[in-house]
Parts: sequence; C-alpha cells; structure tokens
Amino acid sequence: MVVGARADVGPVVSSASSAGSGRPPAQESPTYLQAIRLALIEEMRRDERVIVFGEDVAGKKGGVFRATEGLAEMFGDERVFNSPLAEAGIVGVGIGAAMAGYRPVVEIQFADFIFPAMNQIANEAARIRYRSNGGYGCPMVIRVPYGGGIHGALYHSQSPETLFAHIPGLKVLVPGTPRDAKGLLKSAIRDDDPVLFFEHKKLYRSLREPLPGDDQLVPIGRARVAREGDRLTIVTYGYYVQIALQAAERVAAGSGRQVEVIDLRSLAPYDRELICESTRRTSRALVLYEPNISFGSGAEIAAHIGEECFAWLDAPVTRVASPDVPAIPFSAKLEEAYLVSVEGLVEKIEALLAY
Amino acid sequence: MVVGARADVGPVVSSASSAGSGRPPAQESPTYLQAIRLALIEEMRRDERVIVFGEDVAGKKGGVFRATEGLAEMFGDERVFNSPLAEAGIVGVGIGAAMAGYRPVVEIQFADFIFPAMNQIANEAARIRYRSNGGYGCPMVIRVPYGGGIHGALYHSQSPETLFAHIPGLKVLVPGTPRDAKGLLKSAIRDDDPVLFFEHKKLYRSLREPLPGDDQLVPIGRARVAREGDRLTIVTYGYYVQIALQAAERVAAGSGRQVEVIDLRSLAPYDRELICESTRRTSRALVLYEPNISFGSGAEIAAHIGEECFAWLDAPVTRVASPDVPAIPFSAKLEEAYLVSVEGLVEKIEALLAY
Amino acid sequence: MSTVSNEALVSLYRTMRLARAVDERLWILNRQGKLPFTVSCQGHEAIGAALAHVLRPGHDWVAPYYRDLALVLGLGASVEDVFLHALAKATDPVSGGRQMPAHWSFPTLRVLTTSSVTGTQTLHAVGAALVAKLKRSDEVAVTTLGEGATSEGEFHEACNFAAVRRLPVVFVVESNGWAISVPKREQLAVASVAVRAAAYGFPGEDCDGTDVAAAAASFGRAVERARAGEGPTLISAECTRLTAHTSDDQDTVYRPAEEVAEARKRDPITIARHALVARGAWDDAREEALAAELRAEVDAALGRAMAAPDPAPDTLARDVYAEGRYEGAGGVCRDTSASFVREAA
Amino acid sequence: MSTVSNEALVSLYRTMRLARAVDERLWILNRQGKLPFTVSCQGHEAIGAALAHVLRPGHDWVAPYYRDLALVLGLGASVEDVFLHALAKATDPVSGGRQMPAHWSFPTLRVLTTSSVTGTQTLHAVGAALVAKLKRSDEVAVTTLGEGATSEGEFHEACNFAAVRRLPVVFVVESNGWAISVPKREQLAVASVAVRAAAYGFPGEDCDGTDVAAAAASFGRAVERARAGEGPTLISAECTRLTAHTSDDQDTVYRPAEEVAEARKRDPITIARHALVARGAWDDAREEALAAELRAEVDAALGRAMAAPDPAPDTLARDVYAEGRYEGAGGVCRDTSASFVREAA
Ligand SMILES: Cc1ncc(C[n+]2csc(CCOP(=O)(O)OP(=O)(O)O)c2C)c(N)n1
Ligand SMILES: Cc1ncc(C[n+]2csc(CCOP(=O)(O)OP(=O)(O)O)c2C)c(N)n1
Ligand SMILES: [Mg+2]
Ligand SMILES: [Mg+2]
Repeated sequence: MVVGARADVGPVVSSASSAGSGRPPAQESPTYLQAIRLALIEEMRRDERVIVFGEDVAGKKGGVFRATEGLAEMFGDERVFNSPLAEAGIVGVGIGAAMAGYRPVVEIQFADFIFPAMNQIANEAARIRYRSNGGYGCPMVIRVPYGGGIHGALYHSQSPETLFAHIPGLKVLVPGTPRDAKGLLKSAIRDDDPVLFFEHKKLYRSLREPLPGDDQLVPIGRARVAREGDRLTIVTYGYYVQIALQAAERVAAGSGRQVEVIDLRSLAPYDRELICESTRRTSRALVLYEPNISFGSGAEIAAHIGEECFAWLDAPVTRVASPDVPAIPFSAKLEEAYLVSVEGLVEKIEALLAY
Repeated sequence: MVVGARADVGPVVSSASSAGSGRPPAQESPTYLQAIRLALIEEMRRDERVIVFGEDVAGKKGGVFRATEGLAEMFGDERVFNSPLAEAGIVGVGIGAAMAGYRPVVEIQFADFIFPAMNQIANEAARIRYRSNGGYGCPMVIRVPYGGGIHGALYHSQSPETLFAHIPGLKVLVPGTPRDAKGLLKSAIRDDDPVLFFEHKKLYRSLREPLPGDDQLVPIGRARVAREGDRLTIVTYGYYVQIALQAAERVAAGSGRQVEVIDLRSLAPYDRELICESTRRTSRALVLYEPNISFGSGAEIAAHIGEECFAWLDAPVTRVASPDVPAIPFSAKLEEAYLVSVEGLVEKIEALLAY
Repeated sequence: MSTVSNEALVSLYRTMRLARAVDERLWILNRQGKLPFTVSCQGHEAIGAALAHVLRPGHDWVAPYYRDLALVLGLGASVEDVFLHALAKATDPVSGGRQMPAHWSFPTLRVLTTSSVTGTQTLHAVGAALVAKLKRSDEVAVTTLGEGATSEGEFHEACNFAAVRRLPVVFVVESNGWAISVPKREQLAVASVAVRAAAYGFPGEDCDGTDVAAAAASFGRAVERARAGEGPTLISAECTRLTAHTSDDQDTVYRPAEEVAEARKRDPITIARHALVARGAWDDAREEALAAELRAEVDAALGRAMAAPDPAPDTLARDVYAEGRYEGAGGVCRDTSASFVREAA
Repeated sequence: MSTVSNEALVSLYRTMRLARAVDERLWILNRQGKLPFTVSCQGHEAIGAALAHVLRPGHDWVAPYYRDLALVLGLGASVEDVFLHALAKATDPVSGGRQMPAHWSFPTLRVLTTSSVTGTQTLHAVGAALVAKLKRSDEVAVTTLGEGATSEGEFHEACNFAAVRRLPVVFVVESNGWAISVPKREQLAVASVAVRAAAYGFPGEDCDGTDVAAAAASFGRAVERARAGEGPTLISAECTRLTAHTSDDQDTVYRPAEEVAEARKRDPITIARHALVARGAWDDAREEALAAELRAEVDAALGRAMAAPDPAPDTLARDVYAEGRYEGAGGVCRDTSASFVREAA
C-alpha cells in the first residue's frame, strides 16, 4: 500500500486508464476511489434493484470525484441519474424507493452538505423499521465524501460522522483502505438497513492496494488490526489510520516500543470486543479522530474503554482530535495547525508511554 | 422545590392565574414554564431588539406549551408572530435578523422537529462569526422543548442535544430548575452567539420554586452542585437531576453514604473544573443522561473524567443512559422500560460504591 | 357533476361514517383517561374515502398523514387494527405499540409508515413513484398533507423531483385552514396551494374536500393521469377541522366560535347524507341500520383490542435493525449491552 | 428599452471589466499553483454590476453567492480585499483566511457572510428584510443564487416567509443553465424559475442577465417595489457560465463544444461594449485606456496582497465565540484545552 501523492478537494480527472472499462487492468492496484467504483459496478450487475442518484453522479461527469464515472453509460440513465440540487430530496426519495423494494445508493456530494438531509436521515431512514414494527425496511446507502486536508475550507472538509453514529437505526462505516472501501460498500448495499458510508477524500487517490477477488465482503462492525503492538493501542479510522501508522513506525524506530493500531472501519456498530481485547493487552489507549474533539466520535470509544478496561489501564485513555473550531480554514497554514501531524502524535504517544 | 404533578406532551391550558398579567402573583413559586415566560417578558422589556417567532407562538395560543402566552398582546404582533410551518425558515430568518442587529428568540415546537433546521444551525448559525472573521455575530436563541416521559412517542420525546454540543460555535443550555431556566434564558438572550436552549417538557409544570429578583442572570458554562456528597459524583442535567436526587436520598437513607449530584445546566461549554474537582474528591463518577447511550452527551463527560481524573478514580466511570433504540415508544410499558428509574439508578450506584 | 354511482356513494358514506364512529370513540377513550392522545380525522372524511375509492389497494402506494383514518379504513385497514394501534398493544400491526395513534403503516396495503414530522412523507411517495416507473408498472403513488405542511422545504423538493422525472404521483393537500392555531393567511399568501403546481410544471387544481363525489372525481382524474404516465398532479382539497388539533390542544382559546359554527355546516358526512337523500338512495331507516351496524362493529373491535396484551418490555429494542439486536447475517449490530434498559427491563 | 444613462453604462461597464480582470487573474494564480481554488463570475458580470447599481451600498442588505465578484466590486469592495481574501491572508477582511475564495462578507457594505451551502443565504436576506421592516426603515434586502439552488427546500421557505410577511426582499436567480454538470432541464421542469413567484403570491419576471441595462431596469423596479413596502419580487436573470464550474471542474468532459461557443456569444462584457459603441459612448481609445488602467489597478492590488502575511496559527481558534476562546463577559466559553491544536500550534 502506498501513501502519498496528491489528493485534491475537487474533481480531478482520473487517470484515463480505467475509464469506461468497468475495471482497471488486472495488474493494477486500484485506488480507494476506484475500489468504490468497482463495488458499485459489481453490485449493480448483481442486483438490478440497485440504483444510483445524486448531484452530478450521472452523465459524463460521474460525480465530482468521478466515483460513478461511466455508470450511467453502463447501466442506463434510468438506474443512474442526476437529481435536482436538493439533499433532503435525494435522501427522502431514496427512502421511498427503499420502502418500495429497491436498493438506492445515493450520493451526498460533500459531507458538509448532508445537513439539509438530516431530517430525512435521523427522523425517517433511521426509524422506518422500528416505527413500522418491522413492516418496512430502509435498505439504502448514503455515500458521503468527507474529511480534511484537501484545502476544502469550512464547507468541503467536515467530518460529521459522529452525529450519525449517535442515531440508532443507522449504520456508519468509515473505511480506511481500498480493500475495506470495496468490501464494506458491497456489504452496505446488501444490508437491509440504512448505511452512511463515509469516504475519506484524502484517501481517494492517495491509497492503492491489490484487491482480492470480485466478491469479497468485509463484515460491518468488525475492526481491523492495522499494525500489531504491545505497548499502547491507538484506536482510529479514516485517513488518520495512515498518520497513526507513521507515528507508530517512528516510535518503533526510536525506542523499539511497538504501538498497536486499530482501524475501526465501522463506527456504528463499533467493535467493542477488539478494542477491549487490545487495550487489556497493552494497558494504554489513545483514541485518534478527525471530528472536533468535544462530543466527538472518540469520546464514545474513550468512555467505553474507560468503563470496560478500567482494571487493566496503566494510564488515562487519551484523546487526540481536532480542536473545537468550526471546521478547517482555507489558509494552508491554518489547515496545518488544525490537523493532527505525525510529529504531534508521536509526542502524545511518547507522553502516554512515559505515564 | 416540589416535584410531581403531571406533565403532558401537549398543550395543556396553564392555570389561569398568571395569564395575561406578565407575572404571577408575588407569593407564588413559578413553574419552570412560567420562569421561561418571565425571562422572555423581562428581556423583551429590556431590549426592543428582542423578537419572538415560531410556530403557534403568537395569537391567543402562545405556544403549544404556552411559554409565550400573552406575549403578542403585550409586545405587539410585529415583535411576536407566527411563522409558517418551516423550521429551516424559522432558524434561517432568525440568523438573518441576528446579522442585521436584532436578537431573535425562536421556538422549535418540539426538539424532534429541529432536524429540518440542522443545516441552518450547524452550517450557518454556528459559523457566522468564525467565517466572517468576527465581522458578523449571530445573537440568536433557539428554544427547544425536549425530553421524554410524557407519552410523546418517537416524535415528541427526543433528546438530541448531543448533536448540537458537538458543533463548535454553538452554546447548548439544559437548565434543570425554574431558577436556572430563567437565569440562563436571560443570559442566552444577552449572549452574542447562537444558543440552543433545551427546555425539558417533563419539568414544565412539575417543578416550582421561588425566584430571586427580576434581573438575576445565571452564567453560561457553570454547573451547580444540586446535592453534596463525598462517596460518588453523579453528573447529569435536565429531568434526570430529579431522578439522581431521589436516588441519592434513597442511598443515603439506606446506608448513610452521601452521593454528590452535579447539575450541568450548560452542556456546551460544560464545567470541566467543577466535575473534576468533585470527582477527585469522591473518587467515583457516574454520568446520567437521557440521550441514547452510544455517542451521547455523557460519553464526552465520561471520557473527560477518565482523562483528567485517572489517578483519583477508584472505580470505572459509569454511564447510565437511554438504550440505543430510536426514541421512546408510545406504549406506557415500553416508555417505562426505556427511561431510567430511581430503582434502576440506585442499583447502579450501589454497584459502583461496592466496586 | 358527479361520476359516482349510488352504490359507490353509499359505500363512500359508510367509510366516512365508520371513520367518524372510530374517531369519536377515540376521543371518548381519551376523555376517560384510557388513551393519552388522539388526533382526529373529523372534517377530513370525504377526502380519505374518496382517495381510497380511486386507488387500487395493495397495488398503489400511499404515504398518508395523521388525519387519514378514513383513507386507511377505505383501503381496507380493520377497525380492530386501528384500535390496537391507538391503544399501543403488543399486537398493534402498525407499529407494535411504538407510535402515537394515527401514524399509519400497513405494508400489505402499501400504506407507507409515517412519522409525525410534517411533510416528510411527500418525498417517500416520490420515491415509491420512482420505483413504480423504473419497474414499468402502472402503480401510482399518492401522498397527503395539511396546507401547513406545504410550507416545509421538503414539500418543494418532492414536487420538483417528481416534475423533473415526470413520476406517477399525486399530491393531495387536505386544506382545513388551520395548522394548529395558525390560520391559513399566516401560512401562505396565495388563496390555494394548487397554484404551486405551475411552479413545477404540472397541473394543479382545487376541489371541494367536503363533497366526497366531487373529491373522488378530482382525485380519479389525477390518478389516471399518473397511471397513464403523464406525471404528477397537485390537488388542494378544501375541508374543515371539526375538532381541536389534537386531544392536547384546546382550540377554544384561539378559534372564534363563529368559525367553528361555519365549519360544522361543512361537515362532509352531513353533506354526503344530503346528497344520498337527494338521489333517493338513502332514508332514515337505512341511516339507523347503518348506525347500529357501525356501533356494533366498533364495540366489538374495541372490545377485542382492549383485551389484547401490552407489549412486553423486551420488545423495546426489537426492529432497530433487521438482524435484531446483536448479531446477524449482514454483520454485527450495534449492541445495547452497555445501556440501562437491560437492567430496567 | 433602457433607463440607464451613458455615464451610468460606462460605469457599469467598468465594474464588469474590473470583475473580469480580477477573475482572470485568479485563474492565472490557480494555474500557477499559487491558489488552490477559484470560482468564477465570468458570464455573470452584468447581473452583479446591475444589481450593485440599483442598491444603496451600506444601506441595503445583500446576501450573495460565490458568482458575485462583480456585485461586491460594484458595491465598493476593493480589489486588494478580494485578493487578500482569495489568497487567505492574515489581513483578509472577509474571513481572516478561513473561507474559500468568493465567500463574501463585507459588514460595512452590509454584504452578509456567505457559506458554500447552496440556497441558505436566501433565508438570511429574508431575516434582514424582516428587521428592515420592523425598524420601519426603507432598507431593502437582496439575495442571489443559481438556478440549481432553487431546488433546495430553503429557497421555498424563504420565498414563502417573505410573501406571508410581505417583506422588502428581492430574489435574483442567476440562471446560467448549469449546476456543475447538471443541465437546467434535469434541474427543473419549467422554462424559468420566475414562474415560481406566483406560487407564493408576489411578482416574478425574467430578464436578460447578459444585458446590463436591461438587468438594471428589471432589478431597479423590484428594489423600488420593495422599498415602497410592496413586498418581494423574484427575478430570473438568464446568463451563461463562461468557465468551468470551478478550478476543480473540467467541464470539457460534459459540456458540448457548441454550447460553450454559444455561451461565448452571450458574453455580457462584449454585449455591453457593443451597446456603448452603438450609443457613441465608447471607442477603441477608451477601451485601451480602460484596459491599461484596470491592469495597473489589479497588478498593484495583487502585489500588495501577495506581500501580506499568512495568518498566524494561533488565529485558528479565534472568533469561535464573541468572547474569544476561554472566558468572557457572558460566561465561560467552550475551551479547547484538551484538543490537539494547542500542541500543534
Ligand atoms: C416538522 C414539524 N414541525 C412541527 C410539527 C408540529 N405540528 C404538528 S401538526 C402541525 C400543524 C400542521 O398543520 P397542517 O399541515 O395544516 O395539517 P392539519 O393538522 O391542519 O391537518 C404542527 C405545527 C411537526 N409535527 N413537524
Ligand atoms: C447544499 C449543497 N449541496 C451541494 C453543493 C455542491 N455544489 C456547489 S455549486 C453546485 C451547483 C450550483 O448550481 P447553481 O445553483 O445553478 O449555481 P451556479 O454554480 O451554476 O452559478 C453544487 C451542486 C453545495 N455547495 N451545497
Ligand atoms: Mg391544516
Ligand atoms: Mg447554474
């Protein structure tokens, strides 16, 4: 897996090689973005109830990030179409289609623009099954490009996943690698309940890896040990998995102490067992997350560890996250100040190891 | 202070005594609801930039809970008026009015209906000051009746305050007594930033207490020790302050052990100092909150205590909250099963004391 | 101008009367302290009955709102189910005792589950209509809402989405002049919501929602347009609210007595009975027989419903996800193990 | 049909040319890698210039969107401030380096702060208009948005609110036929958004947004109606998008070459120049002089802006609340002490 290269906020033409073919040449390691596109194609081939709509997802554009590039051509403009510019409409129509038996995969262009759809997501999608006594389900996937570090400023950088993880009835996925992006998106599309699928924009073109065969699912709710270690457990997800891995390497290079890195992959439900098993083994935990620190996703993880691993802990469960300011500024200097850096994280790890 | 009496989900005619007069007779102890109305009246008298609008707040009705009863008559139907049935509109127009120099106090009829306004609250109100480099402020109060235990079922019982506490730029208040409701609402109206003011419906008519003189403010961000104790700290807010107090009395009556109860009053910002001071003294903490447990408000509090009081803790920080189901069912049996009872809480306290 | 036969009108009248009888009984239960909440369809019965009349139950999709008791009865919901739902019994098929009364869901009738949140259901109807069109079926979707709810942004998004994709959906606004205490003139600055159709590019019309035959004619045209692939229609059906907004509302506070008296004159049931009598299709004997029949039906259904058990506390956490509470085919579900309910239950 | 004098037209032309010059420079900076993002007003200059022309800067309220460079320049924003903002410099008066380019806020000009979220600003204009009316002032509020953004529910809520309360607000839709890659026909099923005004009960009209004099006449009437207390107006100003959606968009992928060629024929700047020439109010000499003048102005402003410092990292957490970061008059603010920024900064 290669980290690096550039990842832009906006639509950048994807390398022509894979356009239209539906699959990159076998020898290639697809990017996170290509993996998502492949999952969509496979699932649309497999199940014709799967439909795709949202802003700019159809036509020649195929999404501002090109995740749905070529899909309209492949599957026709009835199954893949542009919606009007209206997020409540996108999600609400998706809910109706799901109740009527289809499996809509809708796109919210940027996570920052999901709020107009909040009512449909929180009050409707999440409660369809519960309020109808199981009479209706809402098998819908909402794809949500999110995250910072791409010069997106206040409205193209947000990480609002915590808000959805708090709402029972929803599932919230946050894949950190191409393999997980593909396998989890496929699981999400086959899931009978509404799934928020958060795709980290900074990973779209910066991560590649070879994928297993066509039909590999990744189970919802299971975390992954991204790096093994015995001295401290970092629980994280999304782009920060990469930061955690780099920081862990530096710590190991410096003092030989091995830090375990857990990639949650799934935020709701999250893998309580794996987190506790690891923390009980390492006796130290650091929760790293991109949302604003207060009331953010990692608060739940930290609280859970504190409750379930109390007797095993040798140091306070420490949170490292974004400051409580309203999203990332446009200025590169300020964006840098906002985000967690490898150096900053290494310091936090060292401090915790020394506790 | 008297707890008890009934509190209904819906509009119940308030006792005629205080109608129209603008103030209950001096000898009376106003209810939580009357305290809110008094705060509105005092602040509207004090500052003519204060205006009130929302669904049903004007005319003869004065709100489905009658919190704004008589205000249209008192202050005219320009300063107090009914809006169309549109929550994004209510908040968005409020934001514009605030930027133009007024101090709107808008009402969302039930917390459950705040989601259509989420975009205006999260993306707009919260960020006005930040994104304009301090050029504009957004001095607006959003009053939000919330909470369960009043047969309100899925859509008249929700406690969504966590979602707002997570958004920097907002202040989130959750008063638990008439005195705090009045003093905090006055502070909120005078505050230069957007404030979400959560009023617990179950407290509206069930709590009364004498109020201090007209112009008493309660500072935003300061918790209150509702009961002193030395063996365990309960951190809570809203209606559950009452449950916590009752449970604490029972524990004291049973074994003489004294439980401290902290009423947060303000969720964002919350009083980190008081919580830590108390927990370090008692060495045990229990966080009690009404939202769904996972990723709920108390996760932040618990994580913070775990981080800042690690060396003082004799037992894991324990959370007691609502299950992860989509809000409270209509069935009285199910509503009872959902909510935290005094008995249930006593058991949790005893278990924690015995740890 | 009526295309409704005498037999059909009698049947419509029966549906309206049945809805009224059930509705009145719910109010009585409320006053007796046996039901903490009720929301009424009184004044709206002609709209519901007429709409059910022009639809194919179980084939067409319906996204209703809380004033649609007559509609769901007309489609075939049983009175017992309505009571089981209102009383939040374990066997409530609508919501398992979870939702407030009149928050419909009848999957076999293709009545979609509804929330309390005004206007949201209009988008679900559009979604169902989208699927109907993708399947190349002749299914139609219908949604109802109050005139107050048309102020919500989601209504706009629903209309526009339906227009752009020319979907088989009918929007019926049950315009009773009030949104709780807010009169129509404070809600919108046009005489009728029907003019809004032109903003999206499809037909809109007004109909008298207190005249069941006129309403059926209007709805019938719209449904046939949709079925024929000619796209959406918006209908504003004028009616009255004969009760307080809900049992939690005391409308005497804000509603002038004359307005209530005027509303009563437009009781759709009286109007339908007069029409039947004028057609020579009704008389006092039939009226009495019907009343007795309905009373018996309602009594029996209520008796059975009252005897049904309350939901068991452990059903609280069911149906949050398809797989149930902990583990399932698709993966692991959010568990509630850390939550208090386990101990409390 | 033009009510614009020659002098006024020259001034409007200058504003349009200035906006174009600044806009082009921003694209160059972007191509040079000095600016990670730009969003263009090219094709929209006549609308912005005309609107500024009929408003009283600093008296009337303006809630614009990201294509309104010409509008803010016309109202009196300085070129240097525009560059300071685009380059996210410490002294950016618009947002202190926090917002993306073209996310305006000029308090002294009463230009309200704008987000990227399409359509939200329409409600803020209604709020400002509400205050204008409550104050019994003759202030007017104007808001602009794209035709795509009219699909958002908030636009509907804004129009309806303004109509019911008869507020002094003008809605100007800058209808360029595209919402990123989505053509107008996939966005709405009516020929012009202007017909939507009737849905709310106020006047709507189309205007040619590439003809600055015609646009000024249309906007002027609407603003005077509002000022006279006659309520809102909705105007659909047809224009073209002469560039890609933003610097992140490659519109050649989805946009037919002929459409682009057609759009270029409707360049509002060419049209205005021709009009001036036809009036005998313009010639090549003046054109050259203007070009030189603008180049000098832009060069100088950009030079100063480039030399300005970047924001200091510790400004990151400023302006979250009025009182600053920790403590203040009104109470205690949310602190960020537990957060990572302290260490990182
Ligand atoms: C989003 C939302 N906001 C507010 C409410 C509270 N509420 C319930 S019904 C109602 C009035 C609805 O009026 P209308 O749409 O005309 O329907 P009617 O009750 O008159 O049939 C209001 C404000 C709600 N249920 N949902
Ligand atoms: C709520 C929201 N959804 C999506 C976007 C992404 N987006 C930015 S501009 C745009 C198209 C806007 O089209 P239009 O309103 O016609 O304005 P134009 O850019 O053509 O001037 C979209 C979809 C956004 N900014 N906000
Ligand atoms: Mg109504
Ligand atoms: Mg456009």
